[in-house]
Amino acid sequence: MKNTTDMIANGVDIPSANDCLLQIYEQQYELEDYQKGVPRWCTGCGDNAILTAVQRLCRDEALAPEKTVFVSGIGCSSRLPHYMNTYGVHSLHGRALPIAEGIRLARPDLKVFVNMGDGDCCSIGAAHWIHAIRYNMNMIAMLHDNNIYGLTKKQASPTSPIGLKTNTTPKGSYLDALNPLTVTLGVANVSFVAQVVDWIPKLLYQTLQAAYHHDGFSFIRIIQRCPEWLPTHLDDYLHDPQRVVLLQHEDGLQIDSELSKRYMNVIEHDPSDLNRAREVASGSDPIPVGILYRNDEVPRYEETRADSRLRTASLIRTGLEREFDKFTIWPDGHTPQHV
Amino acid sequence: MKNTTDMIANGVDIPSANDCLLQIYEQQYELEDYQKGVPRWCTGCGDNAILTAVQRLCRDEALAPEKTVFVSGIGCSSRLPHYMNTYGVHSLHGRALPIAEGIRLARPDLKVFVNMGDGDCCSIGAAHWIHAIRYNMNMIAMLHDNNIYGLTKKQASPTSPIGLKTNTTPKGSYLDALNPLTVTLGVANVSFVAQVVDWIPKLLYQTLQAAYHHDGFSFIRIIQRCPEWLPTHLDDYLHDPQRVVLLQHEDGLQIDSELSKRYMNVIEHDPSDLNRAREVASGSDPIPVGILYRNDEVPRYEETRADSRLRTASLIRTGLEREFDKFTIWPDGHTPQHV
Amino acid sequence: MMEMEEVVIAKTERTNGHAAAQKAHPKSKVTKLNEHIVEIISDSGEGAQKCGQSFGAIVARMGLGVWTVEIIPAEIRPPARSVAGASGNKIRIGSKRVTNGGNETDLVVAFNEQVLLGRVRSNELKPGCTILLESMWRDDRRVSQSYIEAVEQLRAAGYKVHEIPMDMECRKIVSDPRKGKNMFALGLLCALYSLDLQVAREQVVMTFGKKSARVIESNIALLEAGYAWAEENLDFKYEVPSEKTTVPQIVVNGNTALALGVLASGMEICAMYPITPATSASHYLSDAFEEVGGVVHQAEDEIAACCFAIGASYAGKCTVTITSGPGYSLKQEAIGLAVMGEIPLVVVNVQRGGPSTGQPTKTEQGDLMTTIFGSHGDAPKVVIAPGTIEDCFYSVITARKIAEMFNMVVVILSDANLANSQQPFKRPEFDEAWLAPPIDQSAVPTGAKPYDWDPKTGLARRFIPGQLGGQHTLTGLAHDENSHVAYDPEINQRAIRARSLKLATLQKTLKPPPVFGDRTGDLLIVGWGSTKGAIEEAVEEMRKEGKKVSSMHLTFLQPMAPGIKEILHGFKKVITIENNWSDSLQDEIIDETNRRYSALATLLRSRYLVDVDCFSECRGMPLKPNTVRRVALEALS
Amino acid sequence: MMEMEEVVIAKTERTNGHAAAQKAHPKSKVTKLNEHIVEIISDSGEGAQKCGQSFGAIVARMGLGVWTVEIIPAEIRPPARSVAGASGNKIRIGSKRVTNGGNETDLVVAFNEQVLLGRVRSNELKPGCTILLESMWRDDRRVSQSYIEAVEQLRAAGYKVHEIPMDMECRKIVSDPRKGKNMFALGLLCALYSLDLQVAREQVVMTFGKKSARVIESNIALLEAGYAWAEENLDFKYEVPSEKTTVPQIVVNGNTALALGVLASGMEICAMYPITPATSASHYLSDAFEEVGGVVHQAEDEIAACCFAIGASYAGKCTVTITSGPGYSLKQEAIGLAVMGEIPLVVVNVQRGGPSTGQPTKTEQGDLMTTIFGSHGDAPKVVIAPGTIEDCFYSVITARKIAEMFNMVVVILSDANLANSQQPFKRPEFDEAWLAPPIDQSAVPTGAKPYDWDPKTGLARRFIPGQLGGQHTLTGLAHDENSHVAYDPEINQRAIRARSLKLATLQKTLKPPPVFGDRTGDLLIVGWGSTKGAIEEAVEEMRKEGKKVSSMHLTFLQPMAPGIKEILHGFKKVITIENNWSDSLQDEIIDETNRRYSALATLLRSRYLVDVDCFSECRGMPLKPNTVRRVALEALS
Ligand SMILES: Cc1ncc(C[n+]2csc(CCOP(=O)(O)OP(=O)(O)O)c2C)c(N)n1
Ligand SMILES: Cc1ncc(C[n+]2csc(CCOP(=O)(O)OP(=O)(O)O)c2C)c(N)n1
Ligand code: SF4
Ligand code: SF4
Ligand SMILES: [Mg+2]
Ligand SMILES: [Mg+2]
Repeated sequence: MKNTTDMIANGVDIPSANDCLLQIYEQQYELEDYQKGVPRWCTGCGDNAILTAVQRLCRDEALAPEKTVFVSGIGCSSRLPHYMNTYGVHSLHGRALPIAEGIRLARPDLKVFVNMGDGDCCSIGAAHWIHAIRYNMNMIAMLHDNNIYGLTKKQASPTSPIGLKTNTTPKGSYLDALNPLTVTLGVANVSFVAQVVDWIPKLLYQTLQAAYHHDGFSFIRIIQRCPEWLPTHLDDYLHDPQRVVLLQHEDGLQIDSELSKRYMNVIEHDPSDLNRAREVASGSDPIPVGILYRNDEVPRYEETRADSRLRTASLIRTGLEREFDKFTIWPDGHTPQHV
Repeated sequence: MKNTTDMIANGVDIPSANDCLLQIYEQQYELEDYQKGVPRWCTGCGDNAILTAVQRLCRDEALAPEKTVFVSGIGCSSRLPHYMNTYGVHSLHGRALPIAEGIRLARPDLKVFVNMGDGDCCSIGAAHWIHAIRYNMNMIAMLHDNNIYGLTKKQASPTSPIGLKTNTTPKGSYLDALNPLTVTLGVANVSFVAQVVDWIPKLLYQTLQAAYHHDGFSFIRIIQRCPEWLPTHLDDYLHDPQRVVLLQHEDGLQIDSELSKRYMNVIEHDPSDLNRAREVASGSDPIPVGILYRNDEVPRYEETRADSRLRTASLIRTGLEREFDKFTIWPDGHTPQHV
Repeated sequence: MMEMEEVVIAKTERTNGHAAAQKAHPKSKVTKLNEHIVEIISDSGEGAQKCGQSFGAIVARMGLGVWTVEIIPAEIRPPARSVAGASGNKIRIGSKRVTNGGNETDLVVAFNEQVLLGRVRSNELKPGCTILLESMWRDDRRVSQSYIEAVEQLRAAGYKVHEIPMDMECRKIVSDPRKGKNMFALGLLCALYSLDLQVAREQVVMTFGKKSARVIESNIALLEAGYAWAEENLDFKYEVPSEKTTVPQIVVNGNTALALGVLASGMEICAMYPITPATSASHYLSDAFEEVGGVVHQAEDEIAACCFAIGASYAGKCTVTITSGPGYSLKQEAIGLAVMGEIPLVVVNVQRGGPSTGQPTKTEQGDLMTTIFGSHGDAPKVVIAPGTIEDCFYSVITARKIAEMFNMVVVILSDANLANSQQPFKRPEFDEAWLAPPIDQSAVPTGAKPYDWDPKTGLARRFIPGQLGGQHTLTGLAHDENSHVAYDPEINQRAIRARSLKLATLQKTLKPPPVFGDRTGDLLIVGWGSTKGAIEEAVEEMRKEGKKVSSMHLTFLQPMAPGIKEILHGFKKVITIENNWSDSLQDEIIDETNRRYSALATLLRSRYLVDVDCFSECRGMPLKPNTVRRVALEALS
Repeated sequence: MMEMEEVVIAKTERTNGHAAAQKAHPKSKVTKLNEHIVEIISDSGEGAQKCGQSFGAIVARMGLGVWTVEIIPAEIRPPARSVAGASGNKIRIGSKRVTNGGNETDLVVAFNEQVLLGRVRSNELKPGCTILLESMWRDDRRVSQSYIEAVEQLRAAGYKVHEIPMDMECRKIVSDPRKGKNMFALGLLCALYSLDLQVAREQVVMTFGKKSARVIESNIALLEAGYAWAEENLDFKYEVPSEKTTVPQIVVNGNTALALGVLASGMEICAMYPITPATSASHYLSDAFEEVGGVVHQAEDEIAACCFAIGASYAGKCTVTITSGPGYSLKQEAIGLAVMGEIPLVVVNVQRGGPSTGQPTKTEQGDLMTTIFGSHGDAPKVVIAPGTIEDCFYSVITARKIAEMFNMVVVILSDANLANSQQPFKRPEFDEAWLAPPIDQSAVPTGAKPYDWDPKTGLARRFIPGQLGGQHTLTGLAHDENSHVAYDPEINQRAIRARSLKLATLQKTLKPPPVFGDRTGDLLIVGWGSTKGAIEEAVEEMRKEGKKVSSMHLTFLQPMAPGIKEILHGFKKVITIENNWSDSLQDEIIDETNRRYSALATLLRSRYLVDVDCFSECRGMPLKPNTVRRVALEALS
C-alpha cells in the first residue's frame, strides 16, 4: 500500500476502480467478518435487531466487506456503521442520502446501505429523502423509526404520535404523525417500499433480502423500539400479534407457516399495485408489514448517467483538445480546418 | 408613527397586536389598492395571470393591504410580492414557508399568502414543504409550476418532464417529473390540495377563492407558462381543451356553463375522498384541474398553540417569579412555604 | 444517558429508613476548609448526576459558594463499569463565591473502581485525594480481582481509599440499590461536609417534587441512611464555613439561566431544532414558557427554525433561535437575510467541541470567528458572550433590546461549560423595562420610507405589518430606502454602509471593559466567555503572590468596546487564553509566518496591532485556574 | 435575459446580402491607437452580448489584446428602452495584452438612446466619447421627442453622436431587424477598427455553428452590410496595431476556464445546484464533460450537492462542487465534515454581491472571511483565488492536486468579474500529470490506520472503499487514528493539531509572492483575486511617472506564502484594495477603535502586525485602474 502522497509523487500502477469491477471473487464469509466493536445501544433497543439482520444479510449474500459501505446520518441509529466491519460514513444529521448517492455514482462496484433515524430522514433530511426516491439509485435505505429523537434525549419526531409527551412537548406533541410510507409512495420513480417491525426478526431479514435483490432504491421503514425513552410505547403491538397485518404475495414476501401461526393477520397484497399500496400504507393499526410496492422497471440514475468508456488520459486529452479547439485563436487569426 | 428607537426610549401607548384583532373594519378596496410597480416578467409569462387573480381576490375579499403579507422565496415567481401593495417578504430560495409560518404564528391577525417556484418549493425547499402541510397553518401556498428554473436561465426542475433539454441537461433531463400533488396528498394533516392552469383565469380565481375560504394550509399547484425558456412546452394543452379535465363537486368547484362549453371534459370528484384524490392526482394528461382534496377538520397549528391571555407585564412577572421560586435559595437556607 | 432512578424508586418496598440515627462518630475529626472539590461518579444511569446537583443545591442553601460541573461519559451508552464511562458531577464548594469548576478533585465518591480509574488516568484527581468507593465488587467473583488490584494500586499511589458498603446498606431500604445509591451517597456527603440534614431533606423533596409521596419518602430514607452511616463509620469530617448571604439567590445552570432570560425579556417565541448542548434550554423553556403564553416551536431543521424566527420577528415579535455549532453553520444563509432585511433576531449558540459533529457534549469556544465572519458578503452582527451563569440570564434581555433598537442580529455565544454548570446568583428583580415594547400598529406618515438610514448612525426605522401605509416588501436583494430592488452601485454602497455603521453606533455606547487587577503590569491575560472565573481566580492568586498580572474579559466581541488599545498598551505582554485552537510555536513546523492564532488573539492583533500571544486548548474541558497559572508564569518568565 | 436572435434569424427571408460592397469611405481618416474601449449596448434580448463577444473574438484573432466585460441589466426583465436596462458588452482592445476592463468607454454603439443615457449617468463613458446611435427612434412618434432631446443633450455635453439607420439598413436583409441588428453592428465595428472581414466571417460561422446554413448566411449578410455601411458613410477609422502572437491562444470567460480546468484535472463529477453567477460554468460543463465520461449532477440543493461531492470523493474520486455566496453559506456544515473526515474536496465559489441574495449578477470579493472562518469549530481549509482568466483554468488543477495530496478542502474564490470576462491566454498544453491518480485499490497492510497522522506534518493516509483491510467508518465526530469515536481530550487535541498542521506543511512548499515593481518604496498595494489586472496596470503607469509604488497580489489566501512580512516592511505605507466592505475613517462615527477593515487587510494586520490600510468598495463593478490610481495617489500624498 502506498499512501496518496507517495502515489502522487511516484505514480501508481495499481488497477483502477473500473478494472476492479472485472475481478470476480467467490468467497465465503462468517458473521464475525462483519462485526466490529460492542454496540453501545441501550438494552432492548431495536437497533440491535436491525444490526443483526444486516450482518446476516451481508454474510448470506457474501458481500465483500471492503466493497460494502454503510452510510448514516446522526442519531442513535446512525451509529450502526461503526459496528460493521465494512467501510462506512457516519455523516451529518439528515445528509446520509446525498452522501450515499455520491458514493454510488462514483463507484457502482460498491454495495451501499443507508441507515437513518426518523428525525434524520423525515425531519431535517426530508428534502434529500424525497429526491433520493426520485433518483432511484441502487441502495438500501433503512429508516429506523422509533418515533422519537433518541440521541438528543427525547424530543418529538415527525413520526411521534399526537399527544406524545416529550421534552419539547411536555403536554403532548401537537401534530398527527407523518406517515413515511404514504409520502414515499407519492414520489415519482418510487421503486421499492416496505415496512417491518424490529420484533419479528425473520420478516425483517426477509424484507432486507428482498430489498437487496431489488435493483433500485429500496426504502424500508423499520418500526423500532426505544426502551430508553418510550419503554411501553409499542407494547400493545408487541404483545398482540393481531395488531400487525402481514402482506403476502408471490411477488412480495412469502410468510412461512411458523410465522403465520403466530401472526394470523395475513393479507394478500400485490406490490405492483400503487393505488392499493397507498391505501394499505395509510393504515397504522394493525401495522402493515411486508412489501408495499415494488417496480423493477424504474431506471437507476447511476445507470442512466453511466459511461462505459475507461477514463484514460487519452480520452481526456482528446476531449480537452476538442474543447480548446472551439476557443482557439491560431497565430494567423484564421480558424483551422478541423473546427 | 414613532420609530423603534424612540419607542424604546420613551415608551409607547399604542394598541398591541392583540388589541388590533378587535378592530373590525368595513372597507371597500379597488384593484389599484393592491397594485404596485410594473411587473418585470416576460411577455406571456404565466406569473402575470397569477398576479391578476390574486389582486382580484384581495379586492373581492376586501383584505386590508396593511394586514396582508405575501411571502416568497427566490425565483421569477417569487418576485410577486414586489408587485403587491401589501406587506411582503421576498426571502431566500426555498425558505418562504418557514418564514410564513413564523409570521402566522406571531400574528394570526394577518392574512398570509405564499408564492413559490417549482425549484423553490419542490427542490431546495422540499423539507419545508412537507412540514408546512403537517403544520396546517392557515395560509394560501401557490406553487408557480413552470417545470423549469426560470430566473437562473433554464435548468431542469424536479417537475421538468423527462427528456427536457435544459442548460444542465443538454441531452434531455434524466428523471421522471415529480408530481407535487401526490407528494402533498401523502403527508399527514393535508387539508386542501388543488391544481389549476394559468390559462383558465376563471378557474384560477375560483380556486384561489376556495383556498382563501378554507381554514388551514391550502396548497395550489398552478401550472404556469414560461414562454422565455419553454415557449411551446404547454401548447398542446393550451390549444386542446380536451387535455384538461375539470373536477366538479358540490363541495368543490362549480363549473359554470361558459367554462363547460369550452372544457367539456368535466368529472365529478368528491374532495373528501383521499384515496380517490391520490388516484386523480396521479394523472397528468389530461391535466386534472380543480380541488382534489379538502378537509376542514384538520387542526391549525397556530390555533393549537395559541394562548388567549394577553401577555401583560404582570402575567410575565408572575410566571417568572414562579420559576425563580423553584430555584431560589433564601437567605436562611430553607425552602419557603409556597414552593 | 438516562435518569432512571425516578422510575425505579417507585418500585421500592421498604421506606422505613426514616428513623436513621444521627449520632456522630465518636472519633471523627473536623477539618476546616476554605474550599473543596467533590466529585460523585457512577455508570451512566446510576444517578450520580442527580446526587451531585442536589449536593450543590444543598451546599448553596447553606450559604456556601458553589459551582457544579457535569461529568458526561464519552459514549452515548457506555458499557457498565468502563473506564470511559464515568458519569456524574464535580461540585466545587467554598466559603466565598465560586466562579468556576476549579482544578483537580479533593474527594470523590465512586460507584465502581473502573469509572474511578478513568478519572485517575485523565489526571482529574488531586494527589492524595480522598476516595469513598462502593465495596460490593470485592465480593463479586467476576470482578473482585480487578477491584482489589485497583484499590491496592490507588492506595499505593497515595490515595486515601475508604471502602463503603453502599449496596448493602441501601438494600436495607430498597430492593434495587443501583437506583437508590445516589441518595445514600448524598447522605454520606452531607454528613461529611457537616451540612444541615433538614435542608437536605427539603432539597430531596424539591428534586422529586413531581413524584409520588412514596418515592419521596424512600429517597429521604436513603439520604438519612447515608448520613447516619457516615456519622457512625467515618472518622473524619469537613467544615467549609459559610458567609451567609442576606439576599435570595437562584441556583441554575447556564441553559436554564438563558431560558429564564428569554422569559424575562418578554419574547414570545423560541424556534429551535434539538441539538446538544443547547437543547436543555429549550426543554426547560418548553415547560416554563407556555405558562406565560410563550411558544417553543420545534421546527423541521435549523434553517426552518431560523427562518421561522425571522418571520415572527418581521411580524413584530422579536424571536430567539437556540442552537449549537452544526445548527449555527446551517443558519448562516438565513442569518444573512436577517442582516440584510434589518430584522431584529436573537441567536443563541451554545458552543460545543468542533469542527463538524465534533464532541457534542464537550465544551469549546470554537465558534467565535464563524460567528463574526459567517455568512457570505458583509453581514455585520452583534456578538456577545456571557462569562458567568448570571450573565447568561441578562445577556438575553440585553440581546433582545439591542436587536430591536438597532434592527440587528445579536448572537449570544454560550458554551457547554456554562450550559451544564450551576452557580448561585442574586435572584433578579423583575423590571418591566426588560420587556419588549408592544407592537407598533400606528399608521405611517405619508412619504416615510422603511429604510430611512440615518446618514450618521446607519439606524433606520422599521414598518411592521398592520401599520397602515407602511406596506413594503422586505427583500434579501440589494434595495433602496423604499425596499425596492436596486442594483445601483451607489445605493448598494449606501445600504452596506448603513448596516455596517450600526456596529460603530453601538460601539459608541459601550464602556471600556474593566481590568481585573492593575491597569499596567507585566502581563495581561485576555479572555472571553465561560473562562472568566478560571482566569480571574488564577490572576487573583498570582497577584497575591506579587505578580504583575491582570486580566480583561470581553463581553462584547463585536463591536469591541472602546479603550481596549490603551489597556493593551499598559502591559509588557498580552496573551489570550481560550478554549479553541491555535498552533503552538513549539511545533517544529510552526513559525510566525504560518502560525494560526486563536480567535480572540486574531481579532485583537488585527485591530490593535499589538503582538498578542495566545494559549489555547481543545480538550473539551473547562479551563482550569491551574492551567491559566502555568501559562501566565511561563509568559512572565 | 434571452438570446433570441438565433431563433428569429431562422425566419429571415433575404440572405442575399453577400455581395455587400467593400469600398472605403473616400474621406475616412485613420487614427492609430494603443488601446480603445468599445461598448455595445441594447435592450435585453437584442443580442448586444453576442455582438460584443464576437467582436472580442475577432479582435483576438487579429492578434490584439482584449478583455470583454458583460454589461448586465439591473432587472430580470427590464422594460424596453429603459435607463436601467442596458445589456451588452464592453470590449477593451489593445496592442499589448489587456488584463482588465479598464476605465471609461471610448466608443459606444447603442440601439436606443435610453440605455445610452443609463451609461452616461453612471459615468461609464469617457468625456467626448464617440457614439453610434440607432436613428430609427427619430421617426417613431411615440418616442421621437425624447430621442431628439437626448441627442441634443449628448451633443451639448460634448459627445460625438453619429446617428445610424441600423433598422432601415437591416430591413434590406431581414424582416425583423431587432433580431439582426447585432450582426450589422458587428460589421460596423469591424470596419471602424479596420479588422479583417474574412476573419469576422469565420467568427460568425463559429458563433452560429450549430444553426442552419440559412441562419449563418443571413448573419453574414448583415455583418457585411454593416461593414459596407461604415466604409461608405463614416469618415473616421481606427487602427490598433497588433503584435501578432506566435502561439495559439484560447479566448474564454473565467467560468468556462474553470470548467475546462475541471476537465483537465481529470475530475469526473461536478455536483452543483444552479446559482448566478456560477451556473454558466456548470452549463458549459454539462455540455463538455460528458464527452469525456464526466457527470454534472444537479442536486436538490447546495447541501446535497456538497454532500454528494463528499460521498464521491470519499469513494475515491475527488469531486468539485461549484456555487456562489448563498450556496456557499449553506454548504458550511458539509464542508466541516469534509475537513473533519479529511476528504479531498474542491469547492468553487464564484462570488457575487452580498450579503444575502444581494446583487446576484454583480461582482464582489465579499466572501473571503467566511471562506477562511466559515464552519463552526476549527475547520482549516486551503483558499486560493485566481487573478486572471488563465488562473481560473490552472487553479482547478492545482486545487485538485492539493486536495488529494493533503486530504483537504480547497476553496477557489472566483467572482462575477472573472466569470463574465473574456481574455485570451496561451492554449494550455495537456499534461498527464494534471490528472488524478487512479483509485488505490491495493490491500492495506495489517495494522495500518486510516488516520496515521504524521507528527510533524499532520499528513495522514486515507483508505478508499475497495481496499481490503482498510475498512473503517469515517465520522464527523472526534476520532482517533482508527477513526473510532473518541472523546479523549488528548486525542481531540492531537487530531485538531494534525488537521491544522497540514496548512503549515503546505505553506512550507509555497514561494513568496512576486512583487510587481520594486521590493521597496513608498507604497505597496496588496490585492487578491480578480482585481489583479487593474491594480498592476495602475501601478505600472504610476511607476512610469516615477512614483515609488509597487503591488503584490496573493493567490494563496490560506495558508499565506512565506516572505510576506519582509515585503510589507519594505514599504512606507501598505494598503489593500478590494471589492468588499470596509468602513471609511472619513465617516464621522468611524475611528480606529471601531473601523471594520476589509478582508485581506484584516488578515495581514493580524498576521504581520503591520498597519495595513485599506480601500474598498461594494459597487458591484470591476475595479478600475483609475480608482487604483486615485487611491494610491491619495495614499502617497
Ligand atoms: C445539524 C444538526 N442538528 C441537530 C443535531 C442534533 N441531533 C443529533 S441526532 C438528532 C435526532 C435524533 O433522532 P433520530 O434522527 O430519530 O435518530 P435516533 O437517535 O432516534 O435513532 C439530533 C436532532 C445534529 N447533530 N446536527
Ligand atoms: C441558496 C440559493 N441557491 C440558489 C439560488 C439561485 N436560484 C435563484 S432562483 C432559482 C430557481 C428558480 O426556479 P424556480 O424556483 O422554479 O422559480 P422560477 O424562476 O421558475 O419562478 C435558483 C436556483 C439562490 N438564489 N439561492
Ligand atoms: S435511546 Fe432509544 S434509540 Fe437510542 S440507543 Fe437507547 S433505546 Fe436505542
Ligand atoms: S423566464 Fe419564464 S418564468 Fe421567468 S419571467 Fe420569463 S417567462 Fe416568466
Ligand atoms: Mg428516532
Ligand atoms: Mg420554475
